[in-house]
Amino acid sequence: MDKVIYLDNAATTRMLPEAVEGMIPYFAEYYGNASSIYRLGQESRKAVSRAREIIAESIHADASEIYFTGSGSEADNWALIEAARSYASKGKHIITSAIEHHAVLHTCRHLEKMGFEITYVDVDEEGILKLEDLRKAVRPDTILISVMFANNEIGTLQPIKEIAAIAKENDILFHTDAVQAYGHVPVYVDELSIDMLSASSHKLKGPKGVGFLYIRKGVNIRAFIHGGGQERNRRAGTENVPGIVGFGIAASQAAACMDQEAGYVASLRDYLIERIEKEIPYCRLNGHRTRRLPGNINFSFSFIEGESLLIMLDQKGICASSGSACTSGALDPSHVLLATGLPHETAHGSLRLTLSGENTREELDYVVDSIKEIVGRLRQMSPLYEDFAKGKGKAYV
Amino acid sequence: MDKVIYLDNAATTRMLPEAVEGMIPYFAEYYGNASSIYRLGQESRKAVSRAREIIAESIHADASEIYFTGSGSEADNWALIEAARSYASKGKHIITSAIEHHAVLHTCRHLEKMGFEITYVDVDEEGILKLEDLRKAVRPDTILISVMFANNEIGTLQPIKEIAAIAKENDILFHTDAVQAYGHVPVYVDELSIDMLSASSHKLKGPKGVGFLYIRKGVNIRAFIHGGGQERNRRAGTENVPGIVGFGIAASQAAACMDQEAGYVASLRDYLIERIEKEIPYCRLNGHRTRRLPGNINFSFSFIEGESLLIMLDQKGICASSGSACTSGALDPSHVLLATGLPHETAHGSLRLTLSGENTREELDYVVDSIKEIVGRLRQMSPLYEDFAKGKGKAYV
Amino acid sequence: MYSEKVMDHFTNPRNMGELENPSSVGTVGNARCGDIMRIYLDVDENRVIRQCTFKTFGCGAAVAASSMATELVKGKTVEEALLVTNKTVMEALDGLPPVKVHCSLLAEEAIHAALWDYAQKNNLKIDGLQKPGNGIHEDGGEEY
Amino acid sequence: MYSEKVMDHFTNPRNMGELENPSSVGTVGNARCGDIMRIYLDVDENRVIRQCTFKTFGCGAAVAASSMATELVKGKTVEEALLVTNKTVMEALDGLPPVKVHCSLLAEEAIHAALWDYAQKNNLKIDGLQKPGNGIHEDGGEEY
Ligand SMILES: Cc1ncc(COP(=O)(O)O)c(C=O)c1O
Ligand SMILES: Cc1ncc(COP(=O)(O)O)c(C=O)c1O
Repeated sequence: MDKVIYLDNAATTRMLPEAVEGMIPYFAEYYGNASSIYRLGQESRKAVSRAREIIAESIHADASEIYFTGSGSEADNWALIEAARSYASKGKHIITSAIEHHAVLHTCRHLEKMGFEITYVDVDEEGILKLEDLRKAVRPDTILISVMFANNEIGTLQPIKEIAAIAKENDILFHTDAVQAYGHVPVYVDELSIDMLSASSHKLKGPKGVGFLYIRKGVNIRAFIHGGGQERNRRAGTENVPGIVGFGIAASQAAACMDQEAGYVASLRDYLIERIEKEIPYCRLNGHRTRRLPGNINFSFSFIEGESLLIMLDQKGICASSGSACTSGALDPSHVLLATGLPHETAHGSLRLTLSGENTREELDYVVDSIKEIVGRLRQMSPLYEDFAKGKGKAYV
Repeated sequence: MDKVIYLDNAATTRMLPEAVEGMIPYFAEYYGNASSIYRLGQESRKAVSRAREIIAESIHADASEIYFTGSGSEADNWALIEAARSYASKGKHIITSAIEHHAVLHTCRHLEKMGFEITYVDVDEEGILKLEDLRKAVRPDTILISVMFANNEIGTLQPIKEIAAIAKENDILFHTDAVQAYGHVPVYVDELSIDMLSASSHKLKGPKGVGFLYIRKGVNIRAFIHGGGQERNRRAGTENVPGIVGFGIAASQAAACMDQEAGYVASLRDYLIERIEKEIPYCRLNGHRTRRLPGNINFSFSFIEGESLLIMLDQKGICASSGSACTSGALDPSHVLLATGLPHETAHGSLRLTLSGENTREELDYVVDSIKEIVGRLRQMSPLYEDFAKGKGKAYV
Repeated sequence: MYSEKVMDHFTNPRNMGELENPSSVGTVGNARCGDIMRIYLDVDENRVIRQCTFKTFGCGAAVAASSMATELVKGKTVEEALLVTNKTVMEALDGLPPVKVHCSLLAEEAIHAALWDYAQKNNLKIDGLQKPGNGIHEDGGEEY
Repeated sequence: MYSEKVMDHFTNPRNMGELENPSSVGTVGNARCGDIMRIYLDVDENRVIRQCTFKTFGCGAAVAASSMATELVKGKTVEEALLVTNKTVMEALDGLPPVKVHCSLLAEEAIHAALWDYAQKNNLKIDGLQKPGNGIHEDGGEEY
């Protein structure tokens, strides 16, 4: 692989070398099953406990409230499906936002088929949940509110404290999908009154295939994956010891460097936003200008389509995405951008750049120059731009 | 860690060094999201495809029928829960065996709570499913038969072909939990008419935290974990690329060496069984003598309790287990041994030794000597043995 | 994901641009769906397509399909051009991923739309040519 | 999983074995549940426990709890021995895992059963001593 400029850290991250190093002994040396009785298994068990404690501390929770899963998606599915099942006797109404990740949205569709009713609360133009609408959506039979901590496409940070307060006032369970936020911005379950929280290791330089669900003590949800007694009977399956160890190391590093890293990354972000806005006409910054993840940049460019832009960037060694990772290549325009009021035509032409502390200003200069050139080229190719130039169309943004 | 003699390969295995090596580049070099558009992501996608093809070939399936999961347990839960949901309109009756792994049994209990009716077909003294009982259990509203390929505790291989034939005759879906069998004995979905099959990587020297569900083309079950479009829309979550790569390498090696390895391991097994039976009184071999996994040995020793035996073996550097990994340490005696007719008191004193090709005859000699000594010591400590010696109790086995 | 041919036509599109005085123009697709193709034809008095160019808003496959389609119809008579189908385009591109097949259909329709425009302007009836639709195609997408 | 004290008492159990002519014997638990403890007492005329031994069928914690219990009651009067509770045993072992707490209860009961047998045989009434039950304890197990 030639050298690449990796700007898709919201899709997944390059693993922290220390996390890789830390995992390796658990593959073929301390490979024991963490549930077994002999000392080899105890090594695994201890390693899992250590990781659990690191992670618990990082969100101000107790270790007994952390349940490891096989992914962020599993954590989201678990939280929603089992909360619905456990609290169904109280009611069958759930509230979420219109801009959730598919791991939440598609699970909601599934719950709809199972007889639950879901209200999808709108966001404003900058992607922030309309708190007034949320308040109005609450009903006596509402059992769960699930709103993401930070959006994966546009990086908008939600007013979690206010949302949690509304849930609490009404005695409703509150879940947040913190897959994009955890490890990047402070996420404290007690200070924010969060009842359940999902996270995924590979978004913070840990290994793929491991996540966790935080479940506050007293929240009565059952297992989603049934079987052995692992994870205190709440999540069956032989513990993925190396994965959990790697996650722990990545989480510990993320917590230790958060302030410094977030500051640096946000300064790169703002530099990039400034240059793009100054140098490329007919573009729009999606999401909130300041209440956004430090590493997230999302622009729409009128008259061009996202995939073409991505391929051309790739040809210049730049890894970027359009919307979320799993929808790039798909045909639908981003539901998130549509929810912020962008017309379909512009939603097709969005570019997400998500930074890490490994990026440099020099890289970003090259990136802006490349985007400028490519956007120009694609507009030359675009019948929409031709119409616009002839006064027959509009720019939308 | 001092050198250990590892005889708990049914709980988990030491990873194949080639599989570890093969995974490493995917942590921090080819770390791209497999669903992304740029070339870095394509490397991941290609690696996942290769693993999928290897695995498909190893069970005589098509690559499009393999769905990677986060564990064997997830695959079992998926198969059962979603088959139940998808076929509920046809009926609500499911048949399984009394000796399934908890990943199946506890999922069945969960389905019972959801309104499904489960018949647990009995096994004979050697742990083989009673085919006549199975036939009788079939009803017009039976939608699924799930019987494990090989038992995790006693290693008994089930008459899968006959079971599948009964399912087929009656137009019932057939799932098999092949977590213990896959990679150790031939498992061919077409020859055996299997509709769905679960497997787990770490049971065959692959990494923990990855498994797969085979779903025959045309079997109409939906996603269990909802979200992104990964795994052809059937299993959401960012692909665990390194885990899948490691699984592929382990699977390929297992397929290539199966005959040779199984022959060697079975010869060790039979040697160990012979010595124990000859040298330790009041013991019983659990499971079928020949229709069993090449590496499985399971004995009950009257008058003693399993955990004590395991700890003493551990003190001699021998890793073994009593029943399944996730129940060692738990208080219940094995449901599998009870199902084969063992009384509770003897079910508590069982020892499972599960071999790999890395074990040697010299190791096993040391193991038998150790077991002999420890069983003797524990019997000296046992009030049950005292009573028996005084003619007041019985040996049960 | 894309064949080398697709990548080549995407990276170095043939016949891209507007024609000065086209004999006809056809535009299909719509921006809501993320694909718009516009084909310009320059047809001589013997009904031979002397030049054919395109402009496309769309994904890599859409651009490549447009480029390939212009290559395929150039030099053909309008009747021959009508025989250039989405399959012809797909094959010439060494295939397209399943989710991108609709791009080749769009290319076929863009050609037809331009031919229709030519027929209209010249009061011709071309056997087998129909009025173009809106160019929106639903596609299977999910595989199971 | 187990403390060093537990491992020590399991590996080198104190006072293990049968007494030749015991003053009394108590057996509790049952094999179905996986634990049986038998305590032998040798009590002198001043009601002082001169010797106390055990035999146990059970897990590591059960063996260690039995061993520790015999150590704790040795040298005590029967009245004092009655004050040795499962908590005393647990503490002396530096704790037990939650799922193993029942083993210390069983040890307490085994002592009580042997004391009861002694009282019966000698026609004594010991204040606070009750007829032993069947020694079966359900235990919480699952943590949530
Ligand atoms: C027969 C059987 N099924 C299912 C499982 C569950 O597999 P995993 O622990 O990988 O989830 C196991 C092993 O634990 C097993 O032996
Ligand atoms: C907000 C959000 N939620 C959930 C997920 C799912 O996480 P994973 O892919 O680890 O299952 C992602 C990322 O893909 C995400 O960005």
